[in-house]
Amino acid sequence: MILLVLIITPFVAALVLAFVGDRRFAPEINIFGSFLTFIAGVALAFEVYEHGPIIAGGKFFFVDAFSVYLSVLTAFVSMTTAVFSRGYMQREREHGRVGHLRMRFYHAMFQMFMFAMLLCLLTNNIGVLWIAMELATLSTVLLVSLYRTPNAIEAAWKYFILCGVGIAQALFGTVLLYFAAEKVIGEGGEALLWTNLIGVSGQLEPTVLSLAFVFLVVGYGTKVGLVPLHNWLPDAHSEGPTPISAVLSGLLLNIALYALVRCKVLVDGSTHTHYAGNIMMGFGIVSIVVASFSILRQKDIKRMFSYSSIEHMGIATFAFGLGGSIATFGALLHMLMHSLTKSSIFFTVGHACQMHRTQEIARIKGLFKGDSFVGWSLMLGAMAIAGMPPFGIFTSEFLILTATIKDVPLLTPFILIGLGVAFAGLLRKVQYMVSGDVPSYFEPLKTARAPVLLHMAMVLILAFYIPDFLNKWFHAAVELLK
Amino acid sequence: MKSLHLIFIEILQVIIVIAVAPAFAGWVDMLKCWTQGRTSAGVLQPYRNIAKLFVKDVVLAGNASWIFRFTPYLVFGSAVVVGSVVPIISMNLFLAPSADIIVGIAIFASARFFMALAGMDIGTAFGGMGASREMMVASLTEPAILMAIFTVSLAGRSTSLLHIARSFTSGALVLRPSIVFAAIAFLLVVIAETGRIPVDNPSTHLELTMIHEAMILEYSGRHLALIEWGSMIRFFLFVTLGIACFLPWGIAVKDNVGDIAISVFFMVIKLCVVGGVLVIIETGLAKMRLFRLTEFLWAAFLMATLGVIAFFILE
Amino acid sequence: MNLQVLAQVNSFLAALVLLTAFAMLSQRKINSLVTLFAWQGLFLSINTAVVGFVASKHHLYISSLLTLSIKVILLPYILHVLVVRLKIRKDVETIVNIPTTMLIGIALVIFSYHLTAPVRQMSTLITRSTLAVALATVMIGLLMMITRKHAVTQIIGFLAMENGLFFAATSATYGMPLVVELGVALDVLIAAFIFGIFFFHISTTFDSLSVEQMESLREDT
Amino acid sequence: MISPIELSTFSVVAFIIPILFVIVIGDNRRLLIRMSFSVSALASLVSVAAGILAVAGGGIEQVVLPIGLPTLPFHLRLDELSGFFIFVVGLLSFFVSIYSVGYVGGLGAGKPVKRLIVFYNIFIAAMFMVCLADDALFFLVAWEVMAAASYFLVMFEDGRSENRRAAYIYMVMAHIGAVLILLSFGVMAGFTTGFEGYTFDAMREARFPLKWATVAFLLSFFGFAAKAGVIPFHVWLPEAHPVAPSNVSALMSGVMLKTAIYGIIRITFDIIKVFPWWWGTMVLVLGLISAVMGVLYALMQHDLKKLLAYHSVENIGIILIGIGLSMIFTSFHLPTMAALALIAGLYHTMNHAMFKGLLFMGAGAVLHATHERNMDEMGGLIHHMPWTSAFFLVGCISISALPPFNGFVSEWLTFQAFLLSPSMPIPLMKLLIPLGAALLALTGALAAACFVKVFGVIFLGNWRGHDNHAVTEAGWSMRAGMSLTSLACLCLGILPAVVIGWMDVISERLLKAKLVTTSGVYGWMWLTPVDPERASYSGPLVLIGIVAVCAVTYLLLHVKPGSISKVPVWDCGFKKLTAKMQYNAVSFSMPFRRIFGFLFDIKEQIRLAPQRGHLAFPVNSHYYLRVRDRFWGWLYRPVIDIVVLLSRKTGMLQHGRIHVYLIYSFVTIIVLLALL
Repeated sequence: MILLVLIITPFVAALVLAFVGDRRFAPEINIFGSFLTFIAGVALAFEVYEHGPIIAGGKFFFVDAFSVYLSVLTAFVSMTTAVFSRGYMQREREHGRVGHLRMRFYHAMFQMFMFAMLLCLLTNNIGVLWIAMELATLSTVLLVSLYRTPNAIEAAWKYFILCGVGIAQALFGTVLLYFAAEKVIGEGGEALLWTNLIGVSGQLEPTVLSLAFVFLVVGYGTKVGLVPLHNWLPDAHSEGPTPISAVLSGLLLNIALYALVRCKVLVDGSTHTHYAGNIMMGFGIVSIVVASFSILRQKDIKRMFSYSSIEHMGIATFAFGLGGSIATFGALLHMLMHSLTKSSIFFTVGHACQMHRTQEIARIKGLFKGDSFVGWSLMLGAMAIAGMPPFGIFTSEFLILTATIKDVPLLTPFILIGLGVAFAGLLRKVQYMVSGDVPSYFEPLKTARAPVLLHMAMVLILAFYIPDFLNKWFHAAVELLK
Repeated sequence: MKSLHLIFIEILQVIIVIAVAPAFAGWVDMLKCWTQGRTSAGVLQPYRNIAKLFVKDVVLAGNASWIFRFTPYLVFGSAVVVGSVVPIISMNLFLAPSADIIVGIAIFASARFFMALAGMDIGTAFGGMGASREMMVASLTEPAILMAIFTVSLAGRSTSLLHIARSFTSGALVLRPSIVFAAIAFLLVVIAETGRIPVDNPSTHLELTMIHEAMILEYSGRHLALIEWGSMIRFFLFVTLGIACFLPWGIAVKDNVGDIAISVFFMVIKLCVVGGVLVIIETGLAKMRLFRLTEFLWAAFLMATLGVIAFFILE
Repeated sequence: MNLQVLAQVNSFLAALVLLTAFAMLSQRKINSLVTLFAWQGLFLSINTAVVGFVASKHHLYISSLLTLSIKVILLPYILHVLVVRLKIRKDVETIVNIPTTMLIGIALVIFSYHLTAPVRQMSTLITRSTLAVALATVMIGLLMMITRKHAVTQIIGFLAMENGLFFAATSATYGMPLVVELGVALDVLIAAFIFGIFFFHISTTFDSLSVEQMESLREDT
Repeated sequence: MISPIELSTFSVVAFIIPILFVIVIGDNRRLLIRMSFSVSALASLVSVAAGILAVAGGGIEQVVLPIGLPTLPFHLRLDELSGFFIFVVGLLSFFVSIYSVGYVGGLGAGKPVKRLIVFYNIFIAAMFMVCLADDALFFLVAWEVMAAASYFLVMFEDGRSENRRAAYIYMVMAHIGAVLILLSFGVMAGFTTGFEGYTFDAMREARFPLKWATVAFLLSFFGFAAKAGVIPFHVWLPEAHPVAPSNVSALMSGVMLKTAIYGIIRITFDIIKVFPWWWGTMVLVLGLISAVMGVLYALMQHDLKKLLAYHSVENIGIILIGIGLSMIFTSFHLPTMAALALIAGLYHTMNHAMFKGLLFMGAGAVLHATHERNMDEMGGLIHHMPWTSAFFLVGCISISALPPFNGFVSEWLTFQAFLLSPSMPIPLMKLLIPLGAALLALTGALAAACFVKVFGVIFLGNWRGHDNHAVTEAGWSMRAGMSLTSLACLCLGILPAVVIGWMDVISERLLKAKLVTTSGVYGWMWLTPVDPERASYSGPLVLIGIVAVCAVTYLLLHVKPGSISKVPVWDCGFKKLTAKMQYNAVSFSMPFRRIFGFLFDIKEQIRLAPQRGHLAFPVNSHYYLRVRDRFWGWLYRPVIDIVVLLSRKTGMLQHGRIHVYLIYSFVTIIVLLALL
């Protein structure tokens, strides 16, 4: 029931917003819709906490620990993003970068995007999972090109094509999965249900599944942003509106990784080898190294942070590939922390960019003096994302690194180099932006502090205290995934 | 009762140190004059100098700080304190445990530290130059001294002067190569530390060569007297220290009057001999250029190191 | 008719699909590309129907109808309109010359045949041999996207991939569950809608549909 | 009765109060400064008490906090070692906090004082937490928080680019060091099981195979070395210390570096426990190199705080010498000797904390008075700031290892430890280790030279600066802080027997061996580390002796004092004696440059403007000198170049052409399928 509310709300909100259009209270509707979704998510979470995994809607929906925490996270971040985007898009409109039609479109698509992601998380059907993923892509493509600048259109086009191709590969993988599954389960809808598949994964044909996994990893990996399938990501993040960048790197990447991990579990269950894990570890390492070295030479602040998203997705992928209880726990924690931190960073970045009317790092200066809140939240956010305590990312990286050196010591140098370089790069740029004197073209603005404070507070608190239910979910998920 | 005559001996020794030091300096100067064919002013000349300086008034530079005025007392005082721990006439100095040989050297070092500061206090070029050079020479001698000490304390299984001296006298008189090397090193070091040719020339005020004199150039009257006296004591103590370490035979072990008399007798002879050796070196060599000193002190260091090596290899 | 014949028909259609794929790969004129694409869709839907008849899977009829309506009628029509509206006359210039592309395509066919060998062993369906063709079609579609410099051709390549996937779904397994089929169709529709919009944006912003102008977001400078 | 660990935890928590003050009374700057720093002082005092009790009481106390990961809560532990370090940290931060009231109060109006206060307190609290931590996670959290806080403190004046550069270098090196430490914990946790394996207790239980123990040790040692500023990881020190506010640099150099020493001791002696002799030798050699090179670099400086920073490198080296010797002795199963060496190292840790803190405070006072860091612009301050100069002099004497102050005691102990080296079974060591002692002696002498230069140039002579603005004595609180610290220096110098009697439970805990510290009834007077026969030192007697003789002579000479006539300096007849003629820092260190120049990258040139083409009588001459650290060119430059090159190469990936991107995914599929 709650589940239905959770999934329907954003959809309805999307329709309403599409209908209402760019009225004065449209942002409020947006916020309200996201808020309802969040409430529903929390309620669902408690239900899962009480009674364990839920299967509903004629086995169509399935919620377990792994998906429930991600869906609450999704709902939460979308809510805060909606709050943030209210003021932000308002100003964008004043700056004349978007018009009425596009605002209408923006709000509708925002909710549609949420719907797609929640569908990904809640569905039990791997085919539907794929469809929802495609839907998520399509709903954001036009948001990326919202500003209609040449660069924006180019970015959106690349996003569209590359993710389209990727997702097509994923569909092929799904077909193969189905092909293997129907042998065991029999034809029809049943054969694509996760709950059935996980039961019989032992009997699925290994060769087919490993073949399928190749396509799945390439497909969903493209959306996770794994190197060398990542090229769309920096463009899309840097050219789209900042709220969209926030949800893209805060949520969409997580969802894609979620899908990938679900598939990995099946493949592992069938092959009984570390084949899938190795592939993911390989992608992870490459992503970490390449992304961190790319951070060093970015001139655009949003590009820089999108590369850091690639790096962190690499870390999470690596950890999932590594397996084992500690690493998997770390990976789950890392997904959570990264999406909270990164989205809050994008909020502050958005403010900073609007205050300086540019995304160029070279022209953003003196934030400590200009707007100390933005300055400090940017600085601390960057430190958090670079893996400094007392923020949560450090905890997860600690677990992952130590697990790595336990199991595959020879890979640690690469991660070490990656982390070191990324830290150096981020700190250098951010330090430059926050310190020094305020430039002449700086214009102070009213900032939406609540989202940033909320996120940073959570990242800070979760580093020291992980509440019982979250812990329970994590461990349930670890049992499932490791 | 026992402690009482220990105190007596201690006081006696201190008095001897303070009193005899100028005489030794005078003796060395006298020998020097003889070897250089000059007529000497006699052993007592240093006493006369000091006395003269004491009666003179003090002329103080306008910008002198308390450090400048405090240094002479410290120089004198530190010398005396070291004098109370070096076994010269007796092995039973109850103050001796309060400072072993390393501490002794360090006390001298702190005196030097203040003297260098005093040299910089007035703010003349000479003072600074002297301070800089003095510290440079000191920093080069320091390792050599320590190696020498290392050798003797290896041999004597202690760094406390009494025990070193005891352990040598108790054993039979054997020629230990390590000790010989150490002794040579120590001799070179003494030359450097007490500012004698070829390292420094105490009897000149030629700007380019002087080190020690440059620092005390601004001193006069009783301050100068204290400093001169202090450095004489320092010179004397370095020599006796060497004697205590390398040829302690004869120093009274039991302190009855007879033994003490004997040890005084021996000490005088040793001092004369060592003074002779020093004079021969001084007159034999010419003053070195400042940056040649590194080689000189490097040689000293080498000797000391050889001593250590010899100890481990040959003994 | 007996199954053998149908199996023959099925593999014949598969061959036709592959053939159209190669034809697209070699084709320079956009109009004829669109036509070829329509043909491929047609073969696809027929094949789907046949398979549905063979395996008596009635939902496959639906999906075959869907294919017919979308891939044979709707999309080609949209594309055609666009081509006319945007006045795309001249030939599409390729990055790699046509013969090489063909060679690579053939290599891909062989490769995918080799890959799907294990699957073929274990498959009991009469349509099993066609999986290789499906994979090859997907690959060729991708190859086409890579080698063509024109936005429209990239889209057509993309749709060709979609066809390949659909073909795989019907051939390797007697069609995916209906839900999925519908969803996929929906997605394709939306995608069509979106690239329609895109063509206009691109052509208005860059006053041409050549992808080559869109290379400003780069970091190798 | 409240237990020490509760006490120290309480003090850590208490450091939140000043931060609250910032929020509450942030506007009233004067009040804020006074209240917050006095609270910090009190909190530090509490932890000093905790430290003393912990060491005196002995025994181990452990607490598991309810925070942290559910499966890995934070573990605290207070044993003798951590107690000692908490004592040291607390003592100095107590003094410095008193000092800060005046120092921060005197800062310019534009300076972000709130930021300073917030991070200052976080910084101190983090140092305590580092000493308390008993599991890898909490240790690293505290460690990194400490690093971050100090980074923000170094970036205090972020307007100047050099400050930013310094802070940046510092932070990056600190972080890399932290990651190395993290990895070493990972290695050690590899021989334990599950989340519990990250507690130090589990690691203590674990038995490591030699190979992995070595890996862990090297990782952690270099990690800590990067923080301690051991050569060649020292480059951040001389950059970071000068630009930080002086009270902060006092803490950073005085105690923050010591947390690294703590880490090394904790991991080596407490967790790994058994190790081969070459570990100790490596530590010893690195210590010697740091000591000698550090002091030589210091001699070349004329920026006061840079010079002091290099001296921190030197003293860390001396501490490491003690620890290295102790490790060697331990690996040869000579516990008593190991105990002596370890105590020497720890004692020097404490001493260095005191006198380096004192010197930095003095530097801060001078900075306040003159707004000048370049020594060659100063001179004659002793007349304007008598108190500051006196305290600074105490610091100089102590750091130059001269009796009767504290620096000498620890060096003397280290020498005694060196003298015990003959009992090592390996002949090579027997021959080589004495050379180490010689190098230590060299270091001491050079330090003395360096501080003659410092004190002489800054406080003595005449003012060299261009603008002779009024220099005034430091305020009461700064003087109070400095006087207390110098008092501590003196006490540690003359009462070593007492202190060592208090702290040698540490060696008992770690090495199962004590020192024979005392002999005879007046035990507190005599320091006899090995046995009375072997060596003995009595600080009180030496001090009393010198004072007594000085007093007596003074009195004797003043029964009938001759007159003292004050006259201007004799300028040899020509009336052109200017302040520029004085020896300054550069000219003072010239002989050393001549002798040790080959160790530096020195660029020296003299430009003479000839008069009528006659070089003998130049109109004016210009002297240029630049002394560079060779390590930057040897070690850091190449690394930076490689990283930049690689990042350019990775830029190639983002080529901009969508076809290329498609080819990437195409090739990826093909490769993965081929690998299948």
